[in-house]
Amino acid sequence: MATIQDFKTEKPTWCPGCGDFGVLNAMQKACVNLGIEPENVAVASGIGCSGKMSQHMGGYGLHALHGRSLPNAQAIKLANDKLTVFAAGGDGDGFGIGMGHFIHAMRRNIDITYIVMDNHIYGLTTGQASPTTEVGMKTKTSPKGAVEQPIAPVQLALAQNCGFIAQGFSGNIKQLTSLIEKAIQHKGFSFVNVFSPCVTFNKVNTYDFYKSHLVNLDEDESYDAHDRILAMRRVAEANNIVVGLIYEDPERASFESTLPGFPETPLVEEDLSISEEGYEEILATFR
Amino acid sequence: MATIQDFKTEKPTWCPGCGDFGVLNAMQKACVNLGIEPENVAVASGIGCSGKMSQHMGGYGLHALHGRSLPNAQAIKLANDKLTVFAAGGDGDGFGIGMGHFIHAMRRNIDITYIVMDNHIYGLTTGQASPTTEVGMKTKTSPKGAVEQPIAPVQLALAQNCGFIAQGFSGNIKQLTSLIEKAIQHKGFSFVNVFSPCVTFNKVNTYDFYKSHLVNLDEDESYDAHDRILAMRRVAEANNIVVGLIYEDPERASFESTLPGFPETPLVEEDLSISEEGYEEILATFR
Amino acid sequence: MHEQIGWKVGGKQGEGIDSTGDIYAIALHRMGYYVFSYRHFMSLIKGGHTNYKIRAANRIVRHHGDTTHVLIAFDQTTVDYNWHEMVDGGVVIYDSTSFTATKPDDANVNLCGVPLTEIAKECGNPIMKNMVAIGVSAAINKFNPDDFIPVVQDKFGKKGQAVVDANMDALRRGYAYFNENFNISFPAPPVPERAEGDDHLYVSGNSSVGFGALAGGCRLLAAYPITPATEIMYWVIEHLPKHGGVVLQAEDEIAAVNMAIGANFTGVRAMTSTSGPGFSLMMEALGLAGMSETPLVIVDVQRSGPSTGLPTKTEQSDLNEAIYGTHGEIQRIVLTPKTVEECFLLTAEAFNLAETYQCPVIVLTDLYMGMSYQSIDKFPVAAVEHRRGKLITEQELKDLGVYEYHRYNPEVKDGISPRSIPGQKNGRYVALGNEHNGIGIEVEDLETRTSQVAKRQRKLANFQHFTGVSVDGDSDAPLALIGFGSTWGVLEEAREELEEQGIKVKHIHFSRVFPFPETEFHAAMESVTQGLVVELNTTGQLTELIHKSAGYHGVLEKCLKYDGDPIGLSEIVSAAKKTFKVGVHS
Amino acid sequence: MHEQIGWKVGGKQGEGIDSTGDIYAIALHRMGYYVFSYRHFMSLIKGGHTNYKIRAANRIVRHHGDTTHVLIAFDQTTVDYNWHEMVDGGVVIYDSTSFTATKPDDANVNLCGVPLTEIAKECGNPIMKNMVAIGVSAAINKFNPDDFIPVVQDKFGKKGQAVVDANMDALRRGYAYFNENFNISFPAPPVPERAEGDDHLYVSGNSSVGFGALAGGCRLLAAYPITPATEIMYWVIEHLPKHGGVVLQAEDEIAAVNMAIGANFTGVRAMTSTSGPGFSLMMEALGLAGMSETPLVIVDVQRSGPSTGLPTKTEQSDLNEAIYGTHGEIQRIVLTPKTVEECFLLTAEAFNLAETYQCPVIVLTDLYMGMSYQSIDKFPVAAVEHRRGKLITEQELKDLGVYEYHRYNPEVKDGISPRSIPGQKNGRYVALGNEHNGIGIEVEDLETRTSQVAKRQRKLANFQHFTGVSVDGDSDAPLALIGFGSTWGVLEEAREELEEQGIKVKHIHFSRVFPFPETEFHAAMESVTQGLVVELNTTGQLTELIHKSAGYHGVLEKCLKYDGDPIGLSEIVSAAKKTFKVGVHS
Ligand SMILES: Cc1ncc(C[n+]2csc(CCOP(=O)(O)OP(=O)(O)O)c2C)c(N)n1
Ligand SMILES: Cc1ncc(C[n+]2csc(CCOP(=O)(O)OP(=O)(O)O)c2C)c(N)n1
Ligand code: SF4
Ligand code: SF4
Ligand SMILES: [Mg+2]
Ligand SMILES: [Mg+2]
Repeated sequence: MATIQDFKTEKPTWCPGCGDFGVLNAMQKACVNLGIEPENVAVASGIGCSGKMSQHMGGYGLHALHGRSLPNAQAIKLANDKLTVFAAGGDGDGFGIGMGHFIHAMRRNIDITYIVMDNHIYGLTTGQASPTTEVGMKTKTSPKGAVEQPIAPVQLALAQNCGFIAQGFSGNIKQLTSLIEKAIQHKGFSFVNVFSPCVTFNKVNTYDFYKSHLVNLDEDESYDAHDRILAMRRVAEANNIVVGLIYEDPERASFESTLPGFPETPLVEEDLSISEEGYEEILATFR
Repeated sequence: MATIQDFKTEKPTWCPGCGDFGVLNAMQKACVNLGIEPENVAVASGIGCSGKMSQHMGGYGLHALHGRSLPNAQAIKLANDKLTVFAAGGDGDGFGIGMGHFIHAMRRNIDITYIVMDNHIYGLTTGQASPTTEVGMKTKTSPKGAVEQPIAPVQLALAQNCGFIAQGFSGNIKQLTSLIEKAIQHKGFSFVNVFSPCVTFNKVNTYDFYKSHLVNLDEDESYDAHDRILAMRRVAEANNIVVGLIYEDPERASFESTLPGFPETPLVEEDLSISEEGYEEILATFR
Repeated sequence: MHEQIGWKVGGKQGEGIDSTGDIYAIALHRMGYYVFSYRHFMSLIKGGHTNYKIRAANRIVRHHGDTTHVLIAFDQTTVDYNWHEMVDGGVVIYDSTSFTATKPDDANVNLCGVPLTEIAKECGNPIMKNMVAIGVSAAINKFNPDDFIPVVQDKFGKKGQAVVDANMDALRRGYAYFNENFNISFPAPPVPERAEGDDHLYVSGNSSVGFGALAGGCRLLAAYPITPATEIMYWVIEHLPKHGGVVLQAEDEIAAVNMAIGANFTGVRAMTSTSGPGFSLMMEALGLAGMSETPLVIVDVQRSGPSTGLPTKTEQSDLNEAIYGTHGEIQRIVLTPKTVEECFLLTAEAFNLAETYQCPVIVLTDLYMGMSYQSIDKFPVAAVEHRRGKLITEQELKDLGVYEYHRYNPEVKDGISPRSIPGQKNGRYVALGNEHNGIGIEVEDLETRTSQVAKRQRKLANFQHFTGVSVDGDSDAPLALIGFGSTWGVLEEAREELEEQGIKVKHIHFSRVFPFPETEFHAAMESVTQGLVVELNTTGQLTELIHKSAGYHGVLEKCLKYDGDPIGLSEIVSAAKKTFKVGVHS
Repeated sequence: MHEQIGWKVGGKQGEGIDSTGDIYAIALHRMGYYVFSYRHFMSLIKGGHTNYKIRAANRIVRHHGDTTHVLIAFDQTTVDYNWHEMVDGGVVIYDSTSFTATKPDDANVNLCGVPLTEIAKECGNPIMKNMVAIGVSAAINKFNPDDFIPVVQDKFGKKGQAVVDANMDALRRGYAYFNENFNISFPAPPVPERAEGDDHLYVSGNSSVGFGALAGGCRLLAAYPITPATEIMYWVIEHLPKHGGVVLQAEDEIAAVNMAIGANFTGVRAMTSTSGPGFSLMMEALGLAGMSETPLVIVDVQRSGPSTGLPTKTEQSDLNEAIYGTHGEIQRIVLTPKTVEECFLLTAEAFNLAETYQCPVIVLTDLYMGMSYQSIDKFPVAAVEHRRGKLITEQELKDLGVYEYHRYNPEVKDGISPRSIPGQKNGRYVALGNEHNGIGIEVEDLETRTSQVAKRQRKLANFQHFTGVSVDGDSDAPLALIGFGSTWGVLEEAREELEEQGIKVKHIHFSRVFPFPETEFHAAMESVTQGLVVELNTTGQLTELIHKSAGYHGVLEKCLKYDGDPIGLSEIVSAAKKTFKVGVHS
């Protein structure tokens, strides 16, 4: 059985106090708790501070292009469905340049887990407005305050009927670990948005901010995470500042389970050759 | 005052019976009804049968790239806010390759009208599955039936708090015209999704199909188009097959009205030169 | 008796022109002829002129031919548009039920009205005018109507025997009508003998690419529809799942290529297929594959550009982007198959090259190659190999121990370090687009940077592969026709014709343009004092590539075509005669 | 006394290295020196070695210099990393409060421990160790501490006079401490005289590009953040709105470039700025601008590639993509400004070219040019023109009447047909990426296609513009240093040094690479028997472009650098001496 140590690699280069440490920690713990071996984990990540996740999380990494971790991750899973596959990245990466892939990954519903480190800022490029930057916040590209309404990732996920939606906070690693565990276990696309403070460039959405504003749905016994419209209302009312399991549809069938002819054997284990009969069958179609 | 004739150009090359004729007609009528002159209209469109809208609708046209009409249209409006600006395209164009721009145009909220001719198929490329193709429908790229859940454009628009959301049907030009008029009048980004049957490649979502399934919200007195979550519930319950004004937030401020320093004069009328003092002020920053 | 016949049907899009052509072409193919067919169509669904040209011969042909003996015209536009290519004494059949054709000029061409629609109506459905036309054609080409039964059966069988019978009836009536009313014929040549061991297959470049991918071990295709590449998707969707593969229709081309990268990273041979606009969208990912040394195969079925251009027309104008596209510098291989057999073989081979050199491989075909169907003797299936390149084994990893495997070991002599595959214990690394150290961690020091650049550059430094330059004709010839990709067939015919006219010319053809086959090309050019580079683009991209890589300024002339139509034999021959300024025996 | 001083501060990222450098650099600039500064930094936010080099001289300098007289080291890494560039007798100041520096080798360099942090603490805050270091530096360079008051005031003024005073106190204490404890100095040269009418400005390539855009009439910038181009956005966000302009932060680079196209279509001069990865994403839109003949300006601030590469390092490796990127073939212009003054002027001029030729114009700079700050005498503001190219007037449209205006009239002799602007009556047309007729309707016939291709090709057929090739040095020289873009300054110094050593060499430099300035280049090369092309990339992209466009195979050697650092004077000089194999006077 793997331990946390097995999921550790080089020392992360994040700023001390960066929320991404917590996310890394929770991902590692979730894998350990579920008995997953590091060689069976693959992380595809985009570009950003958060994008360095694939370097810092043990397991195979594909540190890909800005905004494109989801296409990579989906194909990794199809190529070898024995792997536990994460896509990981930032709010700019996932909700800016990568928005189209996000919505389409939800409809396609391949069994991967998408973790967004949502710090409401472009960290790695040193502090520009991101798609989730709040109206009025001053950043290097909005020196007089941002004017565009922020992206509402959880509401979009609900609208597109994503089968598993959770939101976590780097400051609560225990809850985050459990959410990621559930996400991994969900059979289909799972989305975990994490409030992961950027201590260097975002002086508004800080640990303290979240500690004093977050509503924890996991602690609300009356909350039913299986009613999509109810979830929408609740999230909207809390102005998105909620954590917990927001929505789950355990019945929603994954792409792999519905695609006609999806192979039993992982693609990576298929024989590359075609049998004589296989060739003959194909050639017949050309005659 | 311009007449319908002034908005007519070459004979459209769409198949006889194509729903896009109805959309063109409604756009022309809406402009005429609102007293808009053709030279003050600009249509940016993507690639697809629907993308030919910029060629067929009188007024200036930018027949742009597949999926990119929204970036074009938003900039056209900023460049000259005296123009009435449409973005137009298909479901593949807008909800496939163009999805990211769609979500971001809603958050940015520039005062343009986006019209999608949603035929649930790729028409121009002769019948592949589109992002709104229904599960189970057979197309050239889903010969055994589509497996991916369709995009829910109206629900996504509601989730992202788009300020004006309507859905129309090519088979009801009167209603569609009125929806487009309202969309043009809305100060901010307006979205009109139109069920526009492809008579050649989609034998499921036909005129008859819509005639027998559509729920008309405009005829429902009890419906309140100002409650976002209610709208979400209603649309979801009807499995998206509704027409009418779905949601409007007349208070939502447009990008132009909130961007600090947005000029009074249209950009296109600005002087290209900088005054002596202007130069001096800039040079001072370099000393 | 003719060695070959040129047949064409034309009309409005949506009028059934394609299926008429298909039936005639497949019937002739099944009779045993070598058929080559080319569809002319437009980027709209209904209306607009379309035509379907068939050339049938008693030897293999790799071009649809410049001339037409029989033209079936469903409207006057078809007559006007195609008149110029009618042979002397050729015959135009027009549907006299719907219009009366007029001659555009006084060329010696027979204009024969046949009430195609009326006859079809008599058989029960005006839609069968196409079958009547086929019957008329069969009469002119002196075929036996019964020879069409199998094709008609195949085509309409699933609609019931009555439909089959009605269609055959229409065909026979057309046949009879023509024989009764006219006395013109262009008898087809005798059916050629089939050589021992030869098959007889009717294939397109797109289906050959699909088949090549499958045979080459591709098990995942991610693609976004685009003319003229979508047919590759169709072929693969039909066949790949039977062999354990998966096809993904991506939300856009950026997703498609990144999916292909993801699967290749995971050890599965994967590709994407597209055309120009989609290819341009893949430029960033191309760089990722290059930098992360991840195998990747991209097929670009070129169409007429730039931008949306002429989406249903052919061109060879993405060569520059294939060679130079993406910011910064990566290792890549660009193949340009010159026949449908090479479409098959080089696509299969692309996966070997991609895995051997751990870099992207681009296969450039074009609309003409991709969408034209032609009869061939066989696919080179026996030549397909699976060479997976350097893959580290479980045992090697075990021996190394934890954290000791260096995926990007810059010291490997040939620049190619063994890959591990996710799931392998101790094989952990990060594939990435940042500059990196041996295990794939971003580092920025000068030594790592220069050693990794040098490592990657070594990979293709002495590249050798059977693709490259082919030389046909007299090896001492002082004159050369030079081309790449799909023009091989027509250039071969041009060479033969020029030789027949006494002009000593060889034909140098690239089936790989990058790495530029420098040595072979110099060797091929040794005897050459003048070369004519024939390319379907406006700037002479191959010519410029040759100038850059090998010189020959002042030696090369260009014959460029970029109107969207495939180049004709006579265009090449006349350009050659003008360029080569040699005394012509006549 | 020295003609110039090299000063550097280094430490961990996030430690205030940048602000230390900024204060020293701006102070020296304000004193009247010509300053050039270069920041070495990494693609992570905290930790990692960073340093800030300042060269200050009594004449204009366009390079940060190879050598350092004074190094302020906040850690041992800084000592190790920068040791090799210390001059003989140079001085390394290290923070003895936090570590004891050791010499990497026995070079004659003074290692002086100063308790920077401790002194800072005495002033009230350890963070002021940077100000102490500046004081020490001022002592070594023999400046008057009072000369720093204005800069310190500027920097800390808004935090209150107490903070200003504390910082000046720290500076003075550092100054005093050094003078009391050490007796080493590198006095700065006398401040140069300022010529009549000269200003004294401290600018970067990025701010110059932003300023050039504004001056050139750009009124809309759409961009997506990316190092090293984001500073252009910052500059423009600060200044454009004051002049009636708008800045859009796009959701990605594809949106950004398509926004720029939309605005240009509407008659507003608009651009986008990016770096390699973003530039690759713009390839499809580049083709749209070309095909629809819509003006477009793209600034690509190159960084070290391929893929994500080394995002904070410099390179000149996007030349190929700028020239060849996008599928199919379009007309385009590629400018490569060689100085910050040209960054200003050529960006402004790019809009004139884009509108005059109705095509995309790409301005290629790089991280080194873009992010380095330097003192210059003035911007060529008087040289800025606004030439809008052919725009049809309301009156002309009125005279034409409805539906008579042909935006894409293929008959125009120079290939450039007048544009109308949305809002103009009777000016209706469709701008599009499909092949089209005169009014912008998709058509596919051969005549339209060929006439429109020919129209577009005529536009740049006889392109003439003041950008092109510059020649410095002896016009008869048989040897040439050849480069493009940002390397002009260091190549000029190299030429001077080689000349001093008695080597007759000229310096040929491209400020435009496409259309290739063929005639001028041939003229420049007339006397040349051997050329050394100096480029910051791995394959020699400029060399290959020259081979393709002008020949000179066998005449050109390459000096390539691609480790991410800017090229040094000595690297060029030694490569030149090796290549030119001439007897050197020594
Ligand atoms: C195509 C492309 N555009 C832009 C960039 C520059 N870039 C790198 S990271 C980044 C944004 C990072 O923000 P986010 O995704 O929120 O991640 P964070 O650093 O905040 O974790 C950008 C714009 C890039 N690498 N590639
Ligand atoms: C980048 C790019 N990819 C693919 C295409 C090919 N293409 C043209 S139209 C189209 C889809 C059209 O579908 P839709 O947007 O629904 O429009 P419709 O024809 O149904 O109106 C595609 C895939 C293209 N032109 N550009
Ligand atoms: S800049 Fe922000 S997001 Fe990036 S590592 Fe530092 S704290 Fe984290
Ligand atoms: S193919 Fe469909 S969408 Fe296209 S024109 Fe015909 S009916 Fe309309
Ligand atoms: Mg972020
Ligand atoms: Mg559609």
